[in-house]
Amino acid sequence: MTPRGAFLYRPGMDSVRTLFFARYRDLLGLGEIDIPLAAPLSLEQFVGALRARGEPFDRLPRDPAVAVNREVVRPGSTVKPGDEVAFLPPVAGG
Amino acid sequence: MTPRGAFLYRPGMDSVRTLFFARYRDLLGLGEIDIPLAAPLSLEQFVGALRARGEPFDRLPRDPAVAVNREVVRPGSTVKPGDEVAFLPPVAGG
Amino acid sequence: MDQATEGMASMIHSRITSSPIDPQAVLSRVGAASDGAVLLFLGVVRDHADARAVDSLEYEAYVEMAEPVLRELAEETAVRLGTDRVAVEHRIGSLAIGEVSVAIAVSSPHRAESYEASRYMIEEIKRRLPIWKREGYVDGSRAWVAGTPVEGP
Amino acid sequence: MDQATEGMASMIHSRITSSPIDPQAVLSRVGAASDGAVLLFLGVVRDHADARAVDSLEYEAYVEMAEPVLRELAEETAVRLGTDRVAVEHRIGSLAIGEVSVAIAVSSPHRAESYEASRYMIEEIKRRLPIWKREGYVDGSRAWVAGTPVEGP
Repeated sequence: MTPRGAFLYRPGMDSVRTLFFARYRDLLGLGEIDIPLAAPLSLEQFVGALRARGEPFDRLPRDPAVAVNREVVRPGSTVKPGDEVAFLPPVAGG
Repeated sequence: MTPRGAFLYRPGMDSVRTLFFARYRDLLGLGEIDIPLAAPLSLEQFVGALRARGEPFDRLPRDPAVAVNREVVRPGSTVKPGDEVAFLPPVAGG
Repeated sequence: MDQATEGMASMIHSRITSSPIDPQAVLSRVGAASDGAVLLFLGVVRDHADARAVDSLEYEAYVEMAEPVLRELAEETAVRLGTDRVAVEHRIGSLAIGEVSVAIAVSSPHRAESYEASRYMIEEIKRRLPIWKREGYVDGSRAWVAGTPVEGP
Repeated sequence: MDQATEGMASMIHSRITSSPIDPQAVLSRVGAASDGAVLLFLGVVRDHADARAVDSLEYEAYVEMAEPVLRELAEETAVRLGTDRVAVEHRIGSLAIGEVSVAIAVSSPHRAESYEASRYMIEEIKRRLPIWKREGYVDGSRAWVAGTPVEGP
């Protein structure tokens, strides 16, 4: 499968477009923020750094479901400058 | 369950309305015949007597699926004067 | 039939018809404010049977029996579904490729019951409904479809 | 995407939409002369969730991700179905009781594949599609539906 968000990678970018949906957006009072990032981090490091900013980000769960570039990723995945990271509460489509 | 063909019983009738469908109708070259019947018979006796009439009735299988008064019946059922008996080839609805 | 059964049966629809089936009309017979799932199954005349090219199909029914049997199947389906939102129509007579031979619509609060009940209905139709099918082949010949021995309730 | 995949994908339709879904239009996207079975599933807004009376529903999507995920699910469904006759639409935005939130139409030569593939699609939508649902209750309050942790392919 071709990574569907490959086109999102913008070389030279120094931040990560970070999205919060539904319950998380309500929890944080914000739907989107650009997080400065100079070098790749593991997903866990990225989430940890975000939560370490304190209110309201420390309201996020420690181990949330996350999509990187519009693909659900596993623990240990990498977040790079230019990526799009989305925090996904439990889904309820259908 | 109320026997759905109960209303078919016509006291005083001395025959059985006998129906042949699809392959059986083609096999016999006839779709319906009244068979004289003075007293109740078992289903097996009724089928045997019908086949014993010879051509074309002996082309029917010895142990066909049969509905009496529009209900599929089991071996050992009774056929009475006034009943409607239908010979049912394997079905293919849907 | 007692009162409760009569009430339960109020929305159930079943019909053997020699006119074309309108799937939208069958579908619109089901659904209720408490239903989250609706399922419509259509059986359609195919252009092939096994390896032979078919160009027409003829359905014959023992109508006087098929009508009450179809009604019975619809009522059994309603019990499994847990609602009375069941509508079924079976076509008889000559059908062309692509025409609908059977339409089954059901609806229920949750989807599992709709899938299960819809499948039950079509399987039971094939086991119990006194209907026969003759295929017409492109070479001009025709033959009764083998079918399965009819079963009671 | 190679040629074979492109050909296979030709009839597959998937869409996230904020306009009302037309079930008849979704249904009419499937069907072929070789198909004997057509199945249409509709998810509909119910007036109750568990024991609470609901009077409206709001679906939110991560649209840029939901569109390719829904397409992926439709392609997986086509593989299971054995045909490319798959059409799916998922509504987003505010919906009233009785409105269609999701429509799934499939068709195949035999019915077993249609039932199996249709059920697969709706179950996978609930597992993998990044869509969230907020219920509005008759008392004026509202709440996000609990949902299930999202999964990848």
